[in-house]
Amino acid sequence: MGLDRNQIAWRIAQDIADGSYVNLGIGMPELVADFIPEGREIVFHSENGLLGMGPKPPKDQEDPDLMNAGKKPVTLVPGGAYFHHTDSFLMIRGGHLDLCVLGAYQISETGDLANWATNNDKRLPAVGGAMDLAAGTPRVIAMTTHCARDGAPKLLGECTFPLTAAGVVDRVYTDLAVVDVTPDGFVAREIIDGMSLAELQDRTGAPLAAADDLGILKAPALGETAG
Amino acid sequence: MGLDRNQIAWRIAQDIADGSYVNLGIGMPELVADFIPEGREIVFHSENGLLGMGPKPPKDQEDPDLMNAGKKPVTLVPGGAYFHHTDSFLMIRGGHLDLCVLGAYQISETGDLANWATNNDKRLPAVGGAMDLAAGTPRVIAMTTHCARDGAPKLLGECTFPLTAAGVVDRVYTDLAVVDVTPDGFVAREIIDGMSLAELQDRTGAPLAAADDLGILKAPALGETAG
Amino acid sequence: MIDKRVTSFEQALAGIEDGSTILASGFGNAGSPIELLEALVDQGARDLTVVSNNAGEGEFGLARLMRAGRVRKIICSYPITSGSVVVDELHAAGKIELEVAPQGTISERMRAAAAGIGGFYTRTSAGTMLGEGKETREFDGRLHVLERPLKGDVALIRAKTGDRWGNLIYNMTARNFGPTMAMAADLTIAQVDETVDAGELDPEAIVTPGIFVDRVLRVPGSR
Amino acid sequence: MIDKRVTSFEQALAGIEDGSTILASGFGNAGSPIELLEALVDQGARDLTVVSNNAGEGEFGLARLMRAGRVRKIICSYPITSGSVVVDELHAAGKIELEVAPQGTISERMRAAAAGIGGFYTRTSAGTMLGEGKETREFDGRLHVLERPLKGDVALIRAKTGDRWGNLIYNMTARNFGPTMAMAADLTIAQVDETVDAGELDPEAIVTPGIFVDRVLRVPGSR
Repeated sequence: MGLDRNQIAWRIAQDIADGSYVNLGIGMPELVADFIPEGREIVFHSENGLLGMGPKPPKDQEDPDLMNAGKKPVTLVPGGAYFHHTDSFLMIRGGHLDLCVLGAYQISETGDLANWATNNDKRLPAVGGAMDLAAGTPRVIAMTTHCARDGAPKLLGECTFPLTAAGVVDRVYTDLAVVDVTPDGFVAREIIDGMSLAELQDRTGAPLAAADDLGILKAPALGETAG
Repeated sequence: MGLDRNQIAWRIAQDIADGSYVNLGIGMPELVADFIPEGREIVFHSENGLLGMGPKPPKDQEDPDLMNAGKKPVTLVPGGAYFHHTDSFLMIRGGHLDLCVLGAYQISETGDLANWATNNDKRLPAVGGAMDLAAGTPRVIAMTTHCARDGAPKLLGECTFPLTAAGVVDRVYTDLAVVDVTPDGFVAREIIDGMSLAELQDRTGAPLAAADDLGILKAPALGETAG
Repeated sequence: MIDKRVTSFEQALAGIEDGSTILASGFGNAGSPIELLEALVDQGARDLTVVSNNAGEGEFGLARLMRAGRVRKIICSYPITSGSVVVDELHAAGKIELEVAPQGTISERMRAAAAGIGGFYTRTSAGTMLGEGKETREFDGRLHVLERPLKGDVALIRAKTGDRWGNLIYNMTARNFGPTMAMAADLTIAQVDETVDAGELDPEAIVTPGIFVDRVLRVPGSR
Repeated sequence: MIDKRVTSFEQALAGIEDGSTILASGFGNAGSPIELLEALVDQGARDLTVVSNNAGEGEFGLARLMRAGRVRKIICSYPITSGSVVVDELHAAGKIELEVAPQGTISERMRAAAAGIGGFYTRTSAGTMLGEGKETREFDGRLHVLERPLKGDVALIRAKTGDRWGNLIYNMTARNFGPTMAMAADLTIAQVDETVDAGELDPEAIVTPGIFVDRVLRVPGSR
């Protein structure tokens, strides 16, 4: 009934202004690049030393020295530049990007983000550039399903998982809604067609207000294979 | 009776090992570059963003965009590189140069250096890169006349002029002597021919010991126009 | 579409406000945005704080801006050059405030602003007059002073070539403070010898990525 | 005469001592000095601390060095890659110490070591598990943690071309940690695809000036 991953990515892409400098986190957020509306020039940053990241190359043109943060082959668009890691993280930590889109395990009503560890990880701890992006970027967008697979809400009064950064998330795009994090807590800006605020509240772990201009969250049908 | 400026520069140059990375302060220290012994490859650093500084160019090949720290036209030797100011001072402050040669108003027996201001400057205060070089370089060489024009000693128990950095000078080359700054104070390593330790002590404002292998400070006759 | 190239001094300097902190590149005249600084006189902003390694020379560039009475304060490392007459006169007349700091500290403080560093400890100036009043701390047995970031509202810089995206390359030692200042200001304006389209600069050799640059103005014949 | 080019792994790795801290470049395999890391097994140094963004993959490069039992501790940001089996096994068996830190913090700490910075304040990790135990301080109303420099005894890096003076250029995103690590170690050893004489690299495009590099080894066919 909600949006699929590509549709969430599409919805996020509509809100990225022409000329923005954007970092897309590893995984689901990478899909956003595929849905930037025609005519907008967005400069994608990759933490491993790249501005102007383009789409993945044809198989026979892959180069192991040209990868994205997820270690997948990419391309460089005209106008792109290479730089070293400390300069790349200067861009991130110094607030030079306009926004980043990050996956999330949990988001608190004060904008805390938990997206790098749970309380019962079986794998080794691994933070990568997540804390740098979350703490440094002026506008932090969380992209996630509204609830975990077991139905537990991901938008909470307080995160129970280890934080990535405190008080940084500006907006959350989920399969069910677009929710702003405001000084007064969560405010729904869009909800999918057919779902009431009360129904969304049931799936949300903290009080949820409605924006004055509350709208309907919609996205076109998109092939699951896009991206 | 003592060495002239070129001779002091010559004497310093003899002690700079092949392959050294060296910064020469503005003014008298710049002369050192003219006397590097044949066969030694020394990489000169200029604070304004240059490694591999070469001699001044012919008049008709001067370029206002290729200057040294004293804002005089220079050249780049093969192997040289340009970089920005913060990287240039990273080299200085991070201790990457092997040594610097700085002019001095005063040097204390604990290695304090005063070379940027006096107590009655008529001109505006101006520090440039002196404090960075003095505080950051592993080996700091002071190049100066042994006494001021009025005969006041420049090697002192304590500096009376504002410090450039505390406890940094390793060795002083003057027109009269080569003096090490050691944990036990000043130790003369070489004195000009015909001058006794006692006579040098008379011209020095702090106790002066003699090195076990005290030698004679000498330099060939050099045209005053060299450099 | 991104196009950071502008075609007039008016466009280049639009929006610079009274009271701004201006980072001005250059080491002596090499890399100095002389024409932008002179156009700033016409633009009209007043009560400026200027960060620059030197404090102007002759009656042009930064010296002209100072002579016009627009500069309240200069932060620099070395205000004395051959012909630094304007700063001398204004300072003697009590008409300009002068803050002298070590060259590397000024550069590193701007880099800290660019990198989101709240403060850093350096040995430079520790135990000297220029370190007085600064918080100190020992690390590994050596005294350090705490320095805070130095951020610009505006950077005026000089480069060799700029492209549509604002990527810049420089010419020899005219590079100096340009790359750091470009990163350390909210609004970065570059004057360049030539402009090109995106993709014409070697991506391996770009010194200042366009993310740090807001406007690029070609100033013909400025060398 | 300066000639930093060496002709064997023995020369390249001579003098690396037990207990050293090794900075190893690379983001995944891109820019990783795989052959130098493997030759370090033969060189024999033990009880190493390795700083690397990842913690090895498969049974080659860093993973091989770890498998040989030479690595006491890894400082990294992201030990999980496809095929990071060696670190998994060793960690589960309690045979390796793992310190995970934010990627930008590791990079900035190495840069601080390179730049003579005694410590710096950053917002990254403030208020998180990875910031626990660190000294904190507010600047401009935001919580920062104090980070100390991270210096290497040795840096093993990968570049594209090195010249007689040790100047380096890199290839695309294989640049990553190389330039910072080169600056942050007492002894920097670069493996390159090709070596050239001094003066053959464009002085405007050199990424790592030779002052930061001690030895350059051509490793043919390593790409």
